Amino acid sequence: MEPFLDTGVTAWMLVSASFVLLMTPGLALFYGGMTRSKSILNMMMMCFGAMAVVGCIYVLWGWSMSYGESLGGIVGNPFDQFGLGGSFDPVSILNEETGAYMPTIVDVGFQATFAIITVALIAGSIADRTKYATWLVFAGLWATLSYFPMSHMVWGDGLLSGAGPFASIAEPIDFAGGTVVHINAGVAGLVLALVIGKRKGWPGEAFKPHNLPLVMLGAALLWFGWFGFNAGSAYGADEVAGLAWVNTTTATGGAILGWLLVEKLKYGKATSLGAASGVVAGLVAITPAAGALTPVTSIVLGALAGVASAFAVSLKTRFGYDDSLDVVGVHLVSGLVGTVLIGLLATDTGLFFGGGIGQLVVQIIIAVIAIVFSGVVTLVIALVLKATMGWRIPEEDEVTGIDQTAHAERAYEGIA
Amino acid sequence: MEPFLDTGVTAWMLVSASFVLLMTPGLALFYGGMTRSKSILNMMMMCFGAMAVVGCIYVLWGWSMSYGESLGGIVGNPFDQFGLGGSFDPVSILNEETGAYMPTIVDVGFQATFAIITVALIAGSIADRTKYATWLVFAGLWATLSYFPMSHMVWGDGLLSGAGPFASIAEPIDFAGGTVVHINAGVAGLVLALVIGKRKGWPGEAFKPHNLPLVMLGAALLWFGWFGFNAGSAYGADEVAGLAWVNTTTATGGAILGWLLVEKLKYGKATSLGAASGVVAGLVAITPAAGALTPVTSIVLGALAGVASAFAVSLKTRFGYDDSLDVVGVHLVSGLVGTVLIGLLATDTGLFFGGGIGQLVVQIIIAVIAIVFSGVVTLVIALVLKATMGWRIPEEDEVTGIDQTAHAERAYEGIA
Amino acid sequence: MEPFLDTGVTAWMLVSASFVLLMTPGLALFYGGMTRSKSILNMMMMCFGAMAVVGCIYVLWGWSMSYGESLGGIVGNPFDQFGLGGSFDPVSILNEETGAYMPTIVDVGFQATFAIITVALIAGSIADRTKYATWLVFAGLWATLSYFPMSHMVWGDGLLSGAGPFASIAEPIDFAGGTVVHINAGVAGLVLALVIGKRKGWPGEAFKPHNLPLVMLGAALLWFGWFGFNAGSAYGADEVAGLAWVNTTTATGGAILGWLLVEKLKYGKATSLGAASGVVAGLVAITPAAGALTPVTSIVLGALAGVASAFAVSLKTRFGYDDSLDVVGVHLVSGLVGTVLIGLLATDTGLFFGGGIGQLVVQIIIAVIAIVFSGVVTLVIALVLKATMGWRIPEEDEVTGIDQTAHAERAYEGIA
Amino acid sequence: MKLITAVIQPHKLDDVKAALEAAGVRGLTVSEASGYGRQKGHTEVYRGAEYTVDLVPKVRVEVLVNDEDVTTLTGVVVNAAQTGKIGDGKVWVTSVDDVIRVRTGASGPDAL
Amino acid sequence: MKLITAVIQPHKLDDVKAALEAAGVRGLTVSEASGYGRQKGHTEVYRGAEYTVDLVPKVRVEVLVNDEDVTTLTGVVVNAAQTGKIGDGKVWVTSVDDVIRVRTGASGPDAL
Amino acid sequence: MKLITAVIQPHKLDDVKAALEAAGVRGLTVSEASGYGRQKGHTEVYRGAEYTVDLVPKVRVEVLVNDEDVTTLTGVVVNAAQTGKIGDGKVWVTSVDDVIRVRTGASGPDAL
Ligand SMILES: Nc1ncnc2c1ncn2[C@@H]1O[C@H](COP(=O)(O)OP(=O)(O)O)[C@@H](O)[C@H]1O
Ligand SMILES: Nc1ncnc2c1ncn2[C@@H]1O[C@H](COP(=O)(O)OP(=O)(O)O)[C@@H](O)[C@H]1O
Ligand SMILES: Nc1ncnc2c1ncn2[C@@H]1O[C@H](COP(=O)(O)OP(=O)(O)O)[C@@H](O)[C@H]1O
Repeated sequence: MEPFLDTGVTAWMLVSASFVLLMTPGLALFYGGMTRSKSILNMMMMCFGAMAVVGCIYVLWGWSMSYGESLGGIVGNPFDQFGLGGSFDPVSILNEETGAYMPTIVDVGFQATFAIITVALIAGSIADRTKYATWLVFAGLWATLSYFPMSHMVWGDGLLSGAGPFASIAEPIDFAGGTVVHINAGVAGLVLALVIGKRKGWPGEAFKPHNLPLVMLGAALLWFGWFGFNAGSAYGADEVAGLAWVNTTTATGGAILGWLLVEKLKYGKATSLGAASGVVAGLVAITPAAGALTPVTSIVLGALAGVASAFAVSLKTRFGYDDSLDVVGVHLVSGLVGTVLIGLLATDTGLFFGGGIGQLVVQIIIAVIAIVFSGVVTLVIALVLKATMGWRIPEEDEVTGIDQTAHAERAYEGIA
Repeated sequence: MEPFLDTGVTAWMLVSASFVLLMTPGLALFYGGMTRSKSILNMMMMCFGAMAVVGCIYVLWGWSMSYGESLGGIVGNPFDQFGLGGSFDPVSILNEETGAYMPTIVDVGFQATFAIITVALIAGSIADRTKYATWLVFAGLWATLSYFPMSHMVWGDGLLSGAGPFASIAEPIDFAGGTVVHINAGVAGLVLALVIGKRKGWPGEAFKPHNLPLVMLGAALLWFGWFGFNAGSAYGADEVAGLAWVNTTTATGGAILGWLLVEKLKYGKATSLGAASGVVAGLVAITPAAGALTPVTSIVLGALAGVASAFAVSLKTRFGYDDSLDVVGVHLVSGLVGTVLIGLLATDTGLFFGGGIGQLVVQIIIAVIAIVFSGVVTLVIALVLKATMGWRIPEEDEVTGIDQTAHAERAYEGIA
Repeated sequence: MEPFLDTGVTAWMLVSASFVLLMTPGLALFYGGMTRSKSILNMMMMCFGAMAVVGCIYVLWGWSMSYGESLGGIVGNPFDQFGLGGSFDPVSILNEETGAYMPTIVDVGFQATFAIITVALIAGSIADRTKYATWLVFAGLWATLSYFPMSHMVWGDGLLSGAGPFASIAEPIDFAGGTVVHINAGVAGLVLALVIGKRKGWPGEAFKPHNLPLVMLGAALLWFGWFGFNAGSAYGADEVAGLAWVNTTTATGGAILGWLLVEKLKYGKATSLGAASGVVAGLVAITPAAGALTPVTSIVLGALAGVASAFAVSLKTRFGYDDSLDVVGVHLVSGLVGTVLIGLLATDTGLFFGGGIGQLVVQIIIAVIAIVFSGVVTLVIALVLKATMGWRIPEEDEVTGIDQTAHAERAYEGIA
Repeated sequence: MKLITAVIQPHKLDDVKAALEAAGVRGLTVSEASGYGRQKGHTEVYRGAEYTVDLVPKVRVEVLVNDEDVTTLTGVVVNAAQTGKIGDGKVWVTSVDDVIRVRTGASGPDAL
Repeated sequence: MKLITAVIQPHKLDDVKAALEAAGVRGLTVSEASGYGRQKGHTEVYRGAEYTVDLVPKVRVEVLVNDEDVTTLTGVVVNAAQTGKIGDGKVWVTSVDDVIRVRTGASGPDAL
Repeated sequence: MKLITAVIQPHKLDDVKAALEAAGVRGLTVSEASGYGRQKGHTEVYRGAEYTVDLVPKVRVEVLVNDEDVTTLTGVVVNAAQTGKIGDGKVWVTSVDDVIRVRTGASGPDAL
């Protein structure tokens, strides 16, 4: 076969990368609208800061650590393709039979956007109180020490991939990042919330979202961008991409309905924050499963994730960790729901579809490894930064508002 | 010919589906900014609710009712391809000669987004006063009983298609949904406004938009998404798609200028709400015509639609129906302008271009049938729901604000 | 070779056109959030007005003046392909060897969006005080007399292109519009600011941005749309597009960090307005260079642009011209940085990479010609309009707020 | 001179304004306020956290009047603002030593 | 009757409200304000332009009370609002000629 | 002690603040308000519906002063706020029984 440039797939991957890039500003709005008006800018700045830092380091050593020469199946060699040089292969064969390829540089862009959003997700757990410089340093360190290794393990033919040891039980399924992105970020959010500590006044005082239309806009941009995330992860403009696209929509629909139902039953009212949260829960849950389910089983998965996360957001008050914007309740919990339920619902290999228990076992294994890996790495980074740069702004600055005290700005004009 | 996957077209259809999906949140902002601040969340929730409900039922029976085995040219058999099973054909041939195909599942996604936005459009006529549960049920019923049959009739080789009886006069033209989407939603909006009744205080009190930048942002997202709507309806990445893309832009430009001119002459001032409304009027008018006009005649069509809708939004006060956000004035009127003027302006078959009267007659026929069909079906559904679940929230809740009373939230933080 | 429709490239160009179209509303938010709350609508209206006016005239004579029969290498003949008729060739060959083509109409759409945004960019320098009718007329005149000739000279095989006289030194590089778009708009902004004069109270009074989340959202939409702008300018779904995509991201990352660093050192605080401004500065700088640099040198270019523009925004107070939203400091300055530094950093021909001084000389030449051409043309138009229609609204209306006095609206609801 | 301050339901502002205008009042000042009282507030729910909001949106109207008009005008305000439901608000009257019209510098009753 | 007006730190509103409620007050009116005083403001930076903002967000609380309760209740307010830091605010008392409850039209102490 | 309340044009706030500061005033409270009076409002148009908005944005400034400073300071405010155009606003003076500084609990003239 003669390699040929598949312009259709390349077009779709360029688009997918663009879509996923837009998710991080979408997240900035989703999170920013949920903060109080005195700290939205800081939240948005954490997201934009992640774009800047991770965007730059991804081309320097991120790609190489993800897809470069493997060091024991755990991480790629950062020097192997440092700065996209070295053994960087400009051609990515998509189909061995036809010879269709896309330029690897397109994949670099696509992958960089995943690294960015994963880091940005974590910011939600530490709203209102974090030193900005420490955050920027954390973003670089965490991407390097937690995200790149995880992506190597799962997508770079590493330990948790089909090339790893567990594939003998069943091939682990993580279509677009249930472990790498959501469990990883969710665990990191939990660890940071614990290390950094509660906001002054939490949970006694009211920490109400200050701008729900922004939250809904953010959720919508996330949904839109997620088509690139999930359907782009098909690495093709084909049936798998189409299936992932449709599953992304039906799972989200199911999750909205699931979340709203819980609210209606528990509180008597279905809220817009619930709908927006349901959107994200559904998207998170379908992420690992987008290629493995049918549109109908995706509705079921989404609904279960919506219900699970609607309950899980109350855990933080019960256990007393101030995961401010529910990175744990939404990303960790729905990420786990999606990753594990593949073992039951996968069209070919799921327990409910006659595939036996193997898939379920493997899914649980990769979820647990992701939790442990991310937990340990994040804890080490967080403690080192605590001892060196420090994490917290002064309590008084927190009360006055971090936008004003850390960024010398206020989000909205007023006479004071 | 050997069927082959056209990855370019598939890529474009995946993108188009994503674009159209984004239109509904765009609409949520467009509508939401126009409500008062105490009811924006409810408006956005009606849109997001439509996404959830219609997104799920589309894969269950919506596709089958649109494109399944025809029952008398009126509607597809819901059981034929229920849940995308049964006789569902995974391959959609795009070009009989070359054998190019796209995966049908991509078309399912694309079509689902049309169903969603059409339902959401209706919400504009019943702002501020509607029980949310009733709305969700309505969304499912109306999609099933009005939208799916209309889409079958027009696009599923049904009664109003080129395969139907009127094609003997001239082939009916509805490129992307003038009848199925805009006339259909516009008539439904009118019927609901009449059945549900006026808001307390309307029209005496001021019902002013509370956030015009959101309205303009919403209009922009609609414009952006509409490229998927119109150019995607070419089912190709080709000249027709390109023409539809350009016409979508020039018609919109013409409509903005048309609307602003009316305002300038009538009120002395051109408004931003007028510009945003002109955007939508132009987009609506070019929808059925996007493949049949030239870029220059599209300017003319757009301008006429802008002028027509700018006048039409005053009808509701004259006739006393509270179509709160002008679903009738914008979607029904500009939908009719576009559908009917094809008969005059179509490059090949229009009266002004030597095509005779046939096209005009056929366009009027399909418009009238769409009006009658949608009117009757919507009226029945509306009256049944009135008698059972009820449509209105208590008057006191309306005055306090539906966001607070129905969703236990307020859009923007404040001390009260 | 037999011409064949490359659906992949066509898909990507349809998408790119859509992305770039969205940039203008993005700009409307970016600019609008920076104005005071009493003049956001006017700013957004200037942007939407540019979409309407330029969108329509582009298909009438804009395309022909850009790509029609050349009149002395300066401008295309407006009558040659007026209304996309005449000698308009529907097929654009992309690759002479393979015969791949895309429909020219797609290119028309893509190019129209560039003309629109370039005009809209200028509005930033004349916020709060400009007669709307004069602006609309200016938009049409300036597109016709400055933008179309510049685009002909650079991209239409004119004077500043590879077919022009300077190519004997080195082929001028302007990948996506450093001269045509940013220097052109930046100079026009400066000239208008000078001709129209300062706002009442400037610079003594506070002219603070009224809604920074909107500014950040606008910056994000610009970034997103810019993928179409830059990677679309590859006219292919290939490695060049991929490189442009990645460079667009890394340069922007570098620019954010550069701008924030300047702020941190000068004022002690990194601001969100700085981050959003850094986004735009980076995007502007990489525009001409997106195909000529590596991802790593793009970081450097971006960082330098961020630093340069962060300093340049203070020039207006020093020199006393009221370039209200820094069209000069951001677009002219970073446009120059990008255009000129290509001479140093270009991978093949840059001075630092062994390419000699030729490229640098040519880049300076085209930048200077662009400045002079745009300066003279804009000055003539501006003075003619000053003498005829007039540019300024009454001072009292400026104080009350142009939204209320010129558009009879207010952006946000309130009791007064 | 006296200052009548009325804290009323927001949707009654137009009525009160019209009634005062009809009674010959040529100027007044309005501002946003929130009230706490017998009228109970409402509950809000955000991701499972329930908040009781006991402040209710109100509008404050201030009118400077001549001593002899106080009784009439408080009556006008009360009548126009009354719905009979809990939360209709309060009106109170305080004495004013002096009033000055900024534009002219004129003080006393002429400044009203 | 008297009107107690308190300009306090926004984050002290809940405490003040609770303290007054505990002291038997059944109603009050709250509004947003900004204060200028010994408490210094802050600096904002927008694209290199530095602005000194010397107004600080405050909340105004107004309570109508019977003459005999004034001293107790001003004390309650001051205690609840006090943090001991500059910027805690002011409380002042003015005399009120009359108070009317809009709902009933009743005036005098009964209207409180 | 007295309370000077001034309802002025929003763009005059900085001038008034500066003038009072120059006159030795060390604190004041500002809030947003809307005025209705001789100054006519404006018309807004939304999709063909015309609304007359007769409330004009104003700013309210409150300053607690010693009895002996009242005349001077009202003069200072009026001078600083005056543009001579309709809508410049009103200034009024009321008597205050007592003032307390929350931070210290000190009352009377010392609390200013
Ligand atoms: N003692 C008070 N001091 C100041 N304002 C009060 C007082 N009591 C009530 N108000 C104001 O009057 C409003 C209505 O009072 P509320 O007790 O709810 O109803 P009603 O006066 O009809 O019994 C409150 O929201 C508050 O703004
Ligand atoms: N003379 C005054 N008149 C009206 N309000 C005042 C006056 N002085 C202070 N205030 C209000 O009290 C607040 C606190 O005053 P400040 O001087 O900052 O602190 P403190 O009272 O603790 O010394 C100010 O922000 C302002 O709202
Ligand atoms: N009788 C009044 N009571 C309270 N405020 C008033 C009264 N009359 C005027 N005002 C306030 O003064 C402002 C200016 O009054 P206006 O009649 O417009 O102008 P002028 O005082 O210059 O004649 C009004 O907007 C309103 O806020």
